[in-house]
Amino acid sequence: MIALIKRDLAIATRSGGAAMLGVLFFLAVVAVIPFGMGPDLNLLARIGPAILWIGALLASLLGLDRLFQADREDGSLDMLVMQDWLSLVLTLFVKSLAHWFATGLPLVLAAPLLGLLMNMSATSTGAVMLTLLVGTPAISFIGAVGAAVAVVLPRGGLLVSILILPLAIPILIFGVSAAYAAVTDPDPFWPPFMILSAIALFFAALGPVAAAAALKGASD
Amino acid sequence: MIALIKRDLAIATRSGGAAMLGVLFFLAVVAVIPFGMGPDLNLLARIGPAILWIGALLASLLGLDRLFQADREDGSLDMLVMQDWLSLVLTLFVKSLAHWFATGLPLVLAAPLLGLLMNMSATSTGAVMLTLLVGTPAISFIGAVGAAVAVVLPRGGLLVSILILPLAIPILIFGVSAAYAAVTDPDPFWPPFMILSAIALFFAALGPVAAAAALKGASD
Amino acid sequence: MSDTTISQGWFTSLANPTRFLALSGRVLPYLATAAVLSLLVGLYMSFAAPEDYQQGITVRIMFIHVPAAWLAMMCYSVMAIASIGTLVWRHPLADVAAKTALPIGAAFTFLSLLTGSLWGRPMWGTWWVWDARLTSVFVLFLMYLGLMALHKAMDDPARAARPAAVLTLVGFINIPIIKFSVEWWNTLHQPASVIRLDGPTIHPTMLYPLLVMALAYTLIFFTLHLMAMRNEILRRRVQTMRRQAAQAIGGGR
Amino acid sequence: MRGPMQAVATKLKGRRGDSVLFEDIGFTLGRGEALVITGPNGSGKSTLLRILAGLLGADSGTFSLLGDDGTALPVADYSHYLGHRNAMKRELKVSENLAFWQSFQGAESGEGMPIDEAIDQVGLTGVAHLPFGYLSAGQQRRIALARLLVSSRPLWLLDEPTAALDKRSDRLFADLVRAHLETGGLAIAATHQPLGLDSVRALELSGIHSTVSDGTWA
Amino acid sequence: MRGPMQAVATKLKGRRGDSVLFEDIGFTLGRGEALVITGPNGSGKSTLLRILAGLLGADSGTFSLLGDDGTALPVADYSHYLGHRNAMKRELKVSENLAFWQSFQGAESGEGMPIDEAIDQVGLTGVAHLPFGYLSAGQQRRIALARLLVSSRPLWLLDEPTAALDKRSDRLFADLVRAHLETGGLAIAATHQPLGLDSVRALELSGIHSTVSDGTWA
Amino acid sequence: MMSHEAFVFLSYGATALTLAGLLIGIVLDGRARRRELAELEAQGVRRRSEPAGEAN
Ligand code: HEM
Ligand SMILES: Nc1ncnc2c1ncn2[C@@H]1O[C@H](COP(=O)(O)OP(=O)(O)OP(=O)(O)O)[C@@H](O)[C@H]1O
Ligand SMILES: Nc1ncnc2c1ncn2[C@@H]1O[C@H](COP(=O)(O)OP(=O)(O)OP(=O)(O)O)[C@@H](O)[C@H]1O
Ligand SMILES: [Mg+2]
Ligand SMILES: [Mg+2]
Repeated sequence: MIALIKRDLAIATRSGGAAMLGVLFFLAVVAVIPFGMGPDLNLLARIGPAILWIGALLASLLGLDRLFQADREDGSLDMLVMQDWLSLVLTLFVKSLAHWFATGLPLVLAAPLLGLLMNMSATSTGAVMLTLLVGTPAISFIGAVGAAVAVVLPRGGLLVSILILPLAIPILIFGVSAAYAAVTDPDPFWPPFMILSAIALFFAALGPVAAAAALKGASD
Repeated sequence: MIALIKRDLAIATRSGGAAMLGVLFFLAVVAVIPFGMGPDLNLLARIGPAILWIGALLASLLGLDRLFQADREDGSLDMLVMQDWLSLVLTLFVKSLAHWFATGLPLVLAAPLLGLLMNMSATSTGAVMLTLLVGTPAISFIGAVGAAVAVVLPRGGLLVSILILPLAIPILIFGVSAAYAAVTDPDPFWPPFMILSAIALFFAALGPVAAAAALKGASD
Repeated sequence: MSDTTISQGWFTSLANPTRFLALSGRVLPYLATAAVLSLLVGLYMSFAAPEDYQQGITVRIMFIHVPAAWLAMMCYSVMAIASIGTLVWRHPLADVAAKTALPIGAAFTFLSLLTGSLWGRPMWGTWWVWDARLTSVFVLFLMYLGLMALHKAMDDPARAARPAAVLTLVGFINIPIIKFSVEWWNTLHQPASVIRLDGPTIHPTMLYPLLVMALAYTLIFFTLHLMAMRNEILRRRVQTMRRQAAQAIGGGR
Repeated sequence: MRGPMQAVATKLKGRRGDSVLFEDIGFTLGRGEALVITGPNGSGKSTLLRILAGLLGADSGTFSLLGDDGTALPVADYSHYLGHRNAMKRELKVSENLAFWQSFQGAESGEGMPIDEAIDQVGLTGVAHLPFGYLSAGQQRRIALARLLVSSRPLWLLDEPTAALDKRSDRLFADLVRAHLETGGLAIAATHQPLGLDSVRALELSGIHSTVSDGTWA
Repeated sequence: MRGPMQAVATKLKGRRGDSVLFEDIGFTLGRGEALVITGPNGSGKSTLLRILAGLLGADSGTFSLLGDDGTALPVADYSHYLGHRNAMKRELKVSENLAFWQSFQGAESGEGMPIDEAIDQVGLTGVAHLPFGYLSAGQQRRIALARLLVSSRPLWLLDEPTAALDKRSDRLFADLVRAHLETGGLAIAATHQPLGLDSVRALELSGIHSTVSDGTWA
Repeated sequence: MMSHEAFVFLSYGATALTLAGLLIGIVLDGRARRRELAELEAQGVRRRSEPAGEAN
């Protein structure tokens, strides 16, 4: 399994540039939103966490449709699907994790820089980082389901995103509200954060199983 | 060449009605935003144009890396590259156009509906439509260069994202600022819009030539 | 042993599309008649109902809005159950049921969105707000359309079945969200007054027409669904026959 | 090599869409035995192999591996499947590709060869550090064969293993299979060309796909 | 068939990376003549064909098509290249795939066959409306051969055309090539298996890629 | 500003239209399928699984 993580990461860094693309897209989002807001720094700081979260969510979609597509085209997917049920679930868990390492983690790491651009306070930035750290894996896990469903489609890209975005909404809601709660005083940080963590755990369990069910059915 | 457009569009529609997918994707992106930003209608109206543009950029990026990759994997690319220089440039122009038809155009057409959902004024929606109509082809054309470079580099697509997204960001920025200029009073609409159009024309000319050069140079 | 074989036999006999066609053909006329009758009664009752002292005549929108919203959710639940049938028992009709419910569910969801907006304009002064219930119904609409796109994308029904079923089940988490969104977040939309644990809190003069309309909508749904399922079975039959014809000539061997 | 005694298929029936490709396929393969599947294009050789590998469901019938003591062993863990495609990443080096499969598939049934030795065995000494995409068609296929060596599994399921191989490699392949059989392995291969193996069993798929069972859409 | 008289290669030298694969390759092919390239895996057959097709640059030397009047014709417009991969889209129907190539490649050199007839010729009558991805490996390859028929070009460059074909199709392929040669076409094919053609010229690539020209790293 | 009656009328009208559209679509689809089936049978293509003499 370590081998699988290593391979997927090697491919991601060697050919996809997925990490870079995600971060750049993230940057583009954050650079563009202020146009509508005008130069109102307070407002920017206020909506900063939301912007970062939306950017991260959209950026995670970028590599998602290729998660299994490449493996299918060269025949590796056969070997993965051949495994027994449990190993397959584990494999998919690991592949989602590798996807997160390649696309989600860089976003978390880039967050402080973007927080600076959005004029966010240190607490606020920290809170966003923490929520992203917990929330982006959840996106990768639930995204694996969409990728598995779309694996037999030649141009799954948009379809995967369409199928996944509605499911990712709870992650976004609690991620953003936890990030806000960290700075606005009366609201407590922990309840939404705990819910976010619960969702992440739930998706980490559900995603690989559902993806496995989809892949087992659809091989040709 | 008509045959090529027809084929590429057929492939795009076969995988789920590209136009419908584009609109659905946009709806999904727009539906996600209020969850992050909160349901404040004024705020939504203000970031509306930016959201629509980000959605368009994302939608283009999602399909772009596959523009030539699929042709390469099944061997069709050989036949395209075998042509003489001029036909190749024309072919690539047509392929970029087909990509735009399949992903860019539906977004332009869906913009009014989304404007309604985002509580945008009629002027604002119109301005966004106009800028998208000019700007999205530019993304497809410059994206083709990235896709071409990605396809020939056996192990280094990293360059591509770093190359293309920065080039796409000016499109985004001028598009968004023109859209805003149309509604906020002191700013004139035409200057940024003219720049956007100039960029689009430039990319339409440059993109296919550069992509052809990349493909001719390094087929394996 | 004998017990299981019998139930197995009964189960597979229902799975046989030919048997299903015959059976549904017999049931359909009654179902359709019942649907039309209850719709007529429901319409009469909803216009005979007194106007609300607060909302005036617009309260009549309720009689078509609320059943549409319920049906939107019920239809998805039907699909979810059918998906379990696909995944667990590999029942060949389950996939047909799930697939053909999609456009119908999408239509009801659309209606609940539309009538809601048309009600919201005079009541709240706006067509649309991004409140939790409205948005979650919007998301439901998106999921219907997304699943339709998925089916359209895979031309081979045999291969679309399982992935679509998985996705339907995963998307089911949205249904409780819709149902309870009004209680979890405070929103513009009113909380449940009919389907609640401590019994309905709505006045009988309005409750009865509502219930009859709900019944009518449900019957309409089943009528349409049954018809669509029959169509789908025929569509697959045609596809198969085409392919077989081609292979009989074409393979040559 | 520890592993199964027998591979037993009984009354296998396979279909694509609604046309039945083959019916009533049954065979028993013991240690050191090989089965070659032949038949015209489209007769269902690949389909049969994918069913054996568990990648497709059989319409009816079973395939199982039985251990020495008669217990059933999971096919997935005890067999290698080599399809039409090579299951290698163009971007990664040959050695990286093989190392991945070695550790991914190497769990249950004993040690495989070291990677360098496997590359030697397929006659490509020295390509370990090249990206897989740089190899010629036949070289790629040979590396795909090397995957079978780096982790040791008793049953080999091979779909046109010698496609794109030159004559010398054909012999080399025959040697590999022979060695595998001699250590008690089993092999099932679909092919159009003679594999150069003596004393193998043969299964001919006729390619008459006409019967359609009831209870389905047709 | 209108088209070139001759295909002339002079002193072709091909290399991959820094190793020279072949040197000093020269031949002249007239109407109705065929050349078969053989050699072990990795000897440079595919590379040579890609150079002839203009997909790779030759290190030195030239390849040209000469018309009846001695003028050079563009190779790209007068030749069909069939590589290891089939150049068909899995998701499109067979007929759509062929229709696309017919209109894309059909410009210069005369009429090709109607699509249905081409499908008949490769023995797959009736598959026109199936998605290409549904075909078996050999059927796919045969449809790829049908592409050569739907638009008529005098020079065929074939890279292992018979890979995955069953024996009956091998003969069928030989017939196709023979018919092509009889109407004045030219063919150059790389292969490991006998193609069943009589009276063809042969070019053997030795596969000793050791010579490295000076001035490079190796 | 529309009268409240207009809103009521619009919602009932839209509901009727949508449901009628759905019904018509399904009926037409069914007709087309039956026609295709009849065409195929006219061409002599028979379902091979069909037990002799069974009609449907
Ligand atoms: C587009 C806008 C709207 C949407 C998507 C929507 C959605 C829904 C849904 C899903 C239900 C079912 C809830 C349940 O069974 O628990 C419902 C019920 C209901 N809606 Fe709406 N609604 C909208 C607008 C409105 C407006 C504007 C009003 C009135 C001012 C309204 C009044 C009601 C009432 C009274 C119920 C019945 C609640 C009950 O008794 O359980 N809705 N709506
Ligand atoms: N894209 C590439 N980049 C670098 N080197 C390559 C590339 N493709 C092939 N080579 C090398 O060139 C040599 C010749 O390859 P080529 O594909 O021409 O062989 P071939 O004769 O067609 O072999 P086969 O019979 O296996 O198809 C091989 O040693 C291979 O490693
Ligand atoms: N993914 C698929 N979906 C539907 N039908 C398929 C699919 N793959 C193959 N078929 C059909 O099943 C039949 C058998 O295909 P299969 O690939 O098993 O043949 P094969 O014996 O391996 O042939 P070949 O020698 O050409 O490889 C063919 O008629 C083919 O059209
Ligand atoms: Mg095969
Ligand atoms: Mg070769």
